[in-house]
Amino acid sequence: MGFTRRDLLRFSGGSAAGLLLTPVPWTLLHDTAVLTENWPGVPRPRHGEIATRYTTCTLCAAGCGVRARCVEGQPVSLAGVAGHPGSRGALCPAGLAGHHLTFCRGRATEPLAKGKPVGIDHALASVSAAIAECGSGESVAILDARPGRAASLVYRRFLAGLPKAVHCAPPDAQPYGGFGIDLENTRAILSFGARVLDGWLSPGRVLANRSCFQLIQAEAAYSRTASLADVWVPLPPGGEETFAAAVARALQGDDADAQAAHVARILLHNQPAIAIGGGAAAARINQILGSVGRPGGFLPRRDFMPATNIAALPDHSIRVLLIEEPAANDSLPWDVVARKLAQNPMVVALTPWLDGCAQHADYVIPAPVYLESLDEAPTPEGCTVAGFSLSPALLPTPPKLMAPAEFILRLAHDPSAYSEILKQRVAAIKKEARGTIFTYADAKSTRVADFASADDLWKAMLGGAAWFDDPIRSSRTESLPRAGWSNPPAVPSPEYPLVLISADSPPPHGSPLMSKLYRESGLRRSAIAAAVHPETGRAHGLADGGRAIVKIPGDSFTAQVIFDAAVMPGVIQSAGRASSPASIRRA
Amino acid sequence: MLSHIVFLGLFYSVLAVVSATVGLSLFRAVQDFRARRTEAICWQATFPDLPARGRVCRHELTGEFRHRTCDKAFDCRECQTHAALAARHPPGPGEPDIFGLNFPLDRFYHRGHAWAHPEPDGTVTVGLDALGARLVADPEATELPAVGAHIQTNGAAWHVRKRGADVRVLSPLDGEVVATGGSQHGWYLKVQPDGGRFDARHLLRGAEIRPWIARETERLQSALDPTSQALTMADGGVLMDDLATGHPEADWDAVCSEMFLQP
Amino acid sequence: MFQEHRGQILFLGGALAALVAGWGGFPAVLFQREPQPVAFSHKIHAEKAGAKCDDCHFLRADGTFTGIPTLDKCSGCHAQPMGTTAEEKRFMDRYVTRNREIPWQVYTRQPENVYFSHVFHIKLAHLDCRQCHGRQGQSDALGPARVNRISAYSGSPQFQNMDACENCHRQRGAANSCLACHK
Amino acid sequence: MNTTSSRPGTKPARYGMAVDLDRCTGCGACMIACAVENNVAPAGPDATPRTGITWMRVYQISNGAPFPDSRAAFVPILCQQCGKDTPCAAVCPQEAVEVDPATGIVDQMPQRCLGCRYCMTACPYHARYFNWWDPRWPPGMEKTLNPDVAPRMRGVVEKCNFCHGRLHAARDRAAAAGRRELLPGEYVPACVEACPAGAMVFGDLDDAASEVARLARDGHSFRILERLGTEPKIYYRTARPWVRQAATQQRKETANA
Amino acid sequence: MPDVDTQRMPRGVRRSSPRQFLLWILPWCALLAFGLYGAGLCLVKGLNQTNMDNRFAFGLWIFLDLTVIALGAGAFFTGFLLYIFKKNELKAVINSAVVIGFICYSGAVAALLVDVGQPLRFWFTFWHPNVHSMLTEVTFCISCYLTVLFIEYIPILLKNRKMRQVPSFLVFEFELHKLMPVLAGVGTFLSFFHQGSLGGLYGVLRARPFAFREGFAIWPSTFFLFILSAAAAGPAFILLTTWLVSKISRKPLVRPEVLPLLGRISGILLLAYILLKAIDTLVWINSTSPARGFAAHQFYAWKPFGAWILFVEIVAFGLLPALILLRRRLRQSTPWLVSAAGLVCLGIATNRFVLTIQTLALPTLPFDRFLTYLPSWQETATFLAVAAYGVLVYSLSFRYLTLFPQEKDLSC
Repeated sequence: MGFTRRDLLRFSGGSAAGLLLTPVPWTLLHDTAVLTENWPGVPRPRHGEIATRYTTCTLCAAGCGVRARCVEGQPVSLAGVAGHPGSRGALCPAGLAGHHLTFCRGRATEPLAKGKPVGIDHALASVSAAIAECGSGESVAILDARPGRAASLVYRRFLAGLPKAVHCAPPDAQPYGGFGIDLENTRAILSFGARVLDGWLSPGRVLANRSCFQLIQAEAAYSRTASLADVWVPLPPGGEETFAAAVARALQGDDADAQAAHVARILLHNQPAIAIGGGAAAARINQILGSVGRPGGFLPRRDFMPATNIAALPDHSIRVLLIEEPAANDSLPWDVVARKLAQNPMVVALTPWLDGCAQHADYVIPAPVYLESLDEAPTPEGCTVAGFSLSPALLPTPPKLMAPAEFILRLAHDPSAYSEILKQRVAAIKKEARGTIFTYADAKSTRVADFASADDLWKAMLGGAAWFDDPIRSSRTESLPRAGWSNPPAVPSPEYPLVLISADSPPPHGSPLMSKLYRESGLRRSAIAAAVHPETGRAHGLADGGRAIVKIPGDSFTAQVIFDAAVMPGVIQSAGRASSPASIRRA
Repeated sequence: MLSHIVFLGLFYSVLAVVSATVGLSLFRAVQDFRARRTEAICWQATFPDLPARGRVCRHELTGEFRHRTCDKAFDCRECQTHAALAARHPPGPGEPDIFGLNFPLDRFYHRGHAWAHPEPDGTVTVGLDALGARLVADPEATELPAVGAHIQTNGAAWHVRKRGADVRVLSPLDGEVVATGGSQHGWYLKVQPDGGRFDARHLLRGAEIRPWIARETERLQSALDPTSQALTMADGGVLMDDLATGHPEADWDAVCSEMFLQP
Repeated sequence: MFQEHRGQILFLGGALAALVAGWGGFPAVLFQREPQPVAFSHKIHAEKAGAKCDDCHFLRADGTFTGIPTLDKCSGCHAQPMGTTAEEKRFMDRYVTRNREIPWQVYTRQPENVYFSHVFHIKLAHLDCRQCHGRQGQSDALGPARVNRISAYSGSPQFQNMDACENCHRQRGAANSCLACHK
Repeated sequence: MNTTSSRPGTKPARYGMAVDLDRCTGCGACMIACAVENNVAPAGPDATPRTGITWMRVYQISNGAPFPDSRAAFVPILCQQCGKDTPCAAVCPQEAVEVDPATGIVDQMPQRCLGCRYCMTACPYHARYFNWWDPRWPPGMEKTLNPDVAPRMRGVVEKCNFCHGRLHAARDRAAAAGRRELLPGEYVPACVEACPAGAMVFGDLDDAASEVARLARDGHSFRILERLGTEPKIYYRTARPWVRQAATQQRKETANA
Repeated sequence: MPDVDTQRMPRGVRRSSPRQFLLWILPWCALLAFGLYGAGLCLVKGLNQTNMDNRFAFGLWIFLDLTVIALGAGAFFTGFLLYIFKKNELKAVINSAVVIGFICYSGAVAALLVDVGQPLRFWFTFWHPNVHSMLTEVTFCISCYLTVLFIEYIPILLKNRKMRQVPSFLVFEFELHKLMPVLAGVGTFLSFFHQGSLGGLYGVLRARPFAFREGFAIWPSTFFLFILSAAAAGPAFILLTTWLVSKISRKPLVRPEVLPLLGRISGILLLAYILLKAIDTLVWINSTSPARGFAAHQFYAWKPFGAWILFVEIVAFGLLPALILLRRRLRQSTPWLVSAAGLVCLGIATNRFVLTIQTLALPTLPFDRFLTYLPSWQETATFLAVAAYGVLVYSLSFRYLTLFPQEKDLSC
């Protein structure tokens, strides 16, 4: 008789019972659970030799010392260098995640002509052609993000060989000209909108001295610095000049409004005091306070390399503009630059990023980012003595990338490599034999003179070291540069009843981690947020958290409304926006 | 540590109890098989599921009680009440003709419409009574136990198929089948009762039959046609020989299950 | 006979089949046997070259453990073929001359989430290599590594078994909290 | 001198942290350093502030005064390493959370975690985070993962453990030097190391000589939600009354509709 | 074909035609399929499919579990009264109660398996239990009790008309049924504990002052309140379902005195529960919460979750139905009875909602804010799948099994 269904049931029943007495079910339970430990898609970190390497941060002008923890040569985390005279062992958030920069999206990976990939030689040829075609009255300009570096020397040398050329800098570069700030001895700071507690100079140095100086923040925006300052003077947008004048008057004993008088009193009672960021009027205050050239004020230093402020150039004068955009956190005010361009200009962007000035460029020369190539950090911004340190690459330079200086050297048909230029710079330091070398690895300072040769010095600096000049006793009497940051007053009109002003914004280029953490913690309001005072908001029919359209002359954007009672009434605070009259309505 | 012991101890003892319960009932079930208690238990498990009207005590039928539901699953042999009542006034003789149906008085009747007739040779003949026979007249199939098979009181005696109704006829006695007949013979089984003597205490007899059949016909009617109260008996109250053909609309399975005590 | 016990026999048959499959077949299927790329003999290295364990498997200054040495350690001595065996030749021109790292199969790769400190066990607990690695140091040939097809761990019950660690730690009064050995 | 081994006879440590709210400028360096150190993946495109993982999270608080009197302060919130009936450890159904007797650190074991998230509902500081996604890094960026910390898989809870990977590394270094015990300062979490304002101090609270113990005793120091009685090991310090008020007193206003 | 269908239905009762039945279950099947798709997404793509987040770590599903399990408590409590206290009138609904219990618990367990981040590790709880966690207690008891319910379901299954034709099944059923009191006892014990520990789940959250309650030994007061409330809600839910089923199937299922009896049981327990709940709330407002630095009124300061919820929960959904159910005259009228039962169930749902959702919405950090949460469609779908599963299992059971023994007698 055949195999019936009942037989099958019996058999399978038996095998089920039997299976329970084998490791099968239990092993399966266990191993599937273990499988969840190395779940598919969870990467395995690299293991291997762990080494510490040193470099210097070039993300901004602060030039902080960096200690990198490397696994098999790959940096896995960055930290400050304890005892570094410039950065006091600190790094800013961007610096801490600097080694992620190379993996960021939106990078320029190959030379582009009008967005189309081209060979580097073709790019060079057409740029030189454009330079050759330069007519009379038209000039070639290199916009140098940070004048005063070896790269800047390369630029100047190249430009010197051209009939009409100019080496210029962004409006807010070199705010203190050839001066440094003797922060260690300052007792009061009157800041006109400078982000003193939010990335000004080198954070470590500022914060280390924070408890020693009174901070008066005079600006319209309720910025990070304003919210933490000892005194916040909420100026009407663009009211810096007037207020500065009032303070100046009060300082001289003339009558002024209570607020100015109060500020003046603080400045007088906390000497030495300085005023920063306020353009001409601030310079005036400094003059009255006598803060130029005295301890606790602005001290002159060697090495100053003046560059023309691009804003000061005649309009429509530049035919060929080469913009060097470093892996910087502050982007360029394009409207200012555009005004200077002549008819059918050629704009060449020497940049690692596609979303910065590259958008406006005819040619894009992809530059390596921080840690991808040997670079240099010049005198830290605001440092009272000249400084210099190398930023050795910790990562291989990706193919097809070219450092701006290299590109200019090729343009100038100069055979020498950028590293050679840097080496010459080091050699010069050795030759002048001034100042001390601070080596990162052992946090020791050595006189330059004590180095046997320029080569030793070069090696030392490649291993992570910073040179700082000796302070100078100079009787230079010229006052601070008049240029520098200053808001044109934005006048409200019936059409634009409000004023749009900039608020702290997350750096445009940073580690994906940084943007994530800022967004999730709400530490930095995203660029699409517009903060207004609740009353202002309601007056314009807005709702907290709702969407709104912000109109400014010649432009408009939608933003998410945030009611913030701390914001000045009649003002819209939005990240990374230039000051301008504006109107807002519910979207 | 202690809390671990207490907690897990409780948990495992609960598991133990649960599995023990299941195990025990399985074990008992097997025991029942061995001891041939299957049929009895099936009936035990079936009886409570019968509709209340199918479970009335025979003494309610005879009017000795107004309302009494049998709690012995129709096994009056274990019922003191029955013993007492039967002793006080045993059922008198009745008459064989009831609504034109013939219920010979020398037979004992099971509530499942099987009759038992003790033969002089000590065997007992078993068949379907007049009502039962009309319910399954000329069946499509009859499945009789093999000669030598053992049947139990209230257990299945034989099976009859009729118009989709699968009827199992309950056995009126315990015993061993010695011969098998069929509808055409008028009897179905000859049974050698266990222990040689035939105990009929649980079967209806004499005067008990009429009230019982009266009640059965009511049930039959409601089963045949739950809605109408119309008299379903052909020509002046005599049931036709083949009820099935007489009521083509009726759900025969339901009718038979009602009359043959199948839930 | 068969007919009347048909039920039981079928049941037991099923059980038997399951037992055979479960104990016999399953482990064979579950574990993948990965042969070693090179026929390496600890014995020869220990006896002929007089190498000790920590000549190749040593602790770094920061206390981390090198584990299996990289190729340059091998080519340190094997710059020229040592001996004329076919295997040596194969080894030379497949790895040394091409300077390709040897894809060793690790018997005892710890899961990513395990922090096992060799330095603790060697320097502080003063354990001898043999106590965990047995006579591997004297072995003449490297057997294949067994890799669990489901969990993808190189399964060596002795090493992939937390209870073993815990027991020893308990006996010696060493730290036994989760993160003492996990990361 | 503190020890991190639970050997009988050697004194266990009770690691804690003191945060000076008057120094903190809310720059977020601690968050970045933490995420870099502990292999926290960048958020996916559809992550929200409430689904992302930030072991260390800086909250901005304000004195509530409107323009122009508004003032702000920043409160870094990390796992407070509760020392007494630790809420999360008590509720975990499968011993994936425990308090290490040798260090006082509240251990979270992602490999044991079932992902039931009961501990998250139990934590008053919202310092526990669930992996709602598989961890994903931009192409190539997984090369920058820290080998001392295992990346977590989807569906498990994780939280700050005082950079336990650094503790392991420190122990290795000490052991290499033949020491079983760590010297003060030999082990410091990434956030403390990274803080440019030097607002954070880390150490053994049981070591009376340590800086952190001194700060914990400071009159300006307090702990958040102290009255819950869970003995957190993170101390906050401020001389500004309103900051202390805002960080400890339950808000009165019903500011939502 | 219909023959095959009818031959599996109990005899002597009328059921809808196969076509009708198909039309009835089809939409539910569709809903189930949709829900399973949603749940599948959560399992395959991960819990990012839900709208839960680090702050709202528990959401709709936990609320579902707590509510459903409270409503399923009828199984244990009816069994308890029937087998231990020999309240034989309850025979009329015990089968239905068991099926409902089985549905509720299996549904809850299914939802839980989707809810956890690593379902493959479900057995860790049994292998490395932390016996101090209420969740461990819940897991153990619920898994045990589900087994018990399944075993209790077997006899009902075996009594199916086709099944009972196999004598061995009938015998096993018979023997198992004789031991039912044991199972009922075990079930009661287990339910007692896990209903309680479900309450404890939130009551022990010492760091969530809104939920935390002082208590007795290791058990917070919510432990005992949950037991009582579940025992009160169970019978009410059975009452409700029985009434609903007989409305839908348009036939009497139980004798008229059964439902009022259920109502009365529910009423008594509910009253006791509400009184204790009120006392507990007072203690919490005046002692427990202030002691942890939280003034209770703050919890109700966040619109729309004002104090009205507390009022509704205690008075409208508690006191009111209790009083209705305790008045004989009102009890006798079906509209009153049924609506009261409905209110009881609503009350339980509200209570569980407040505990699960409001607790998480409230801020504990002083500088934190009130949070809102809206379940995603995947969550809702999974929720609905459980409901659809319940309806399907119940419909099939009702069609082919004897859930209401009295139906047969009442149908004629």
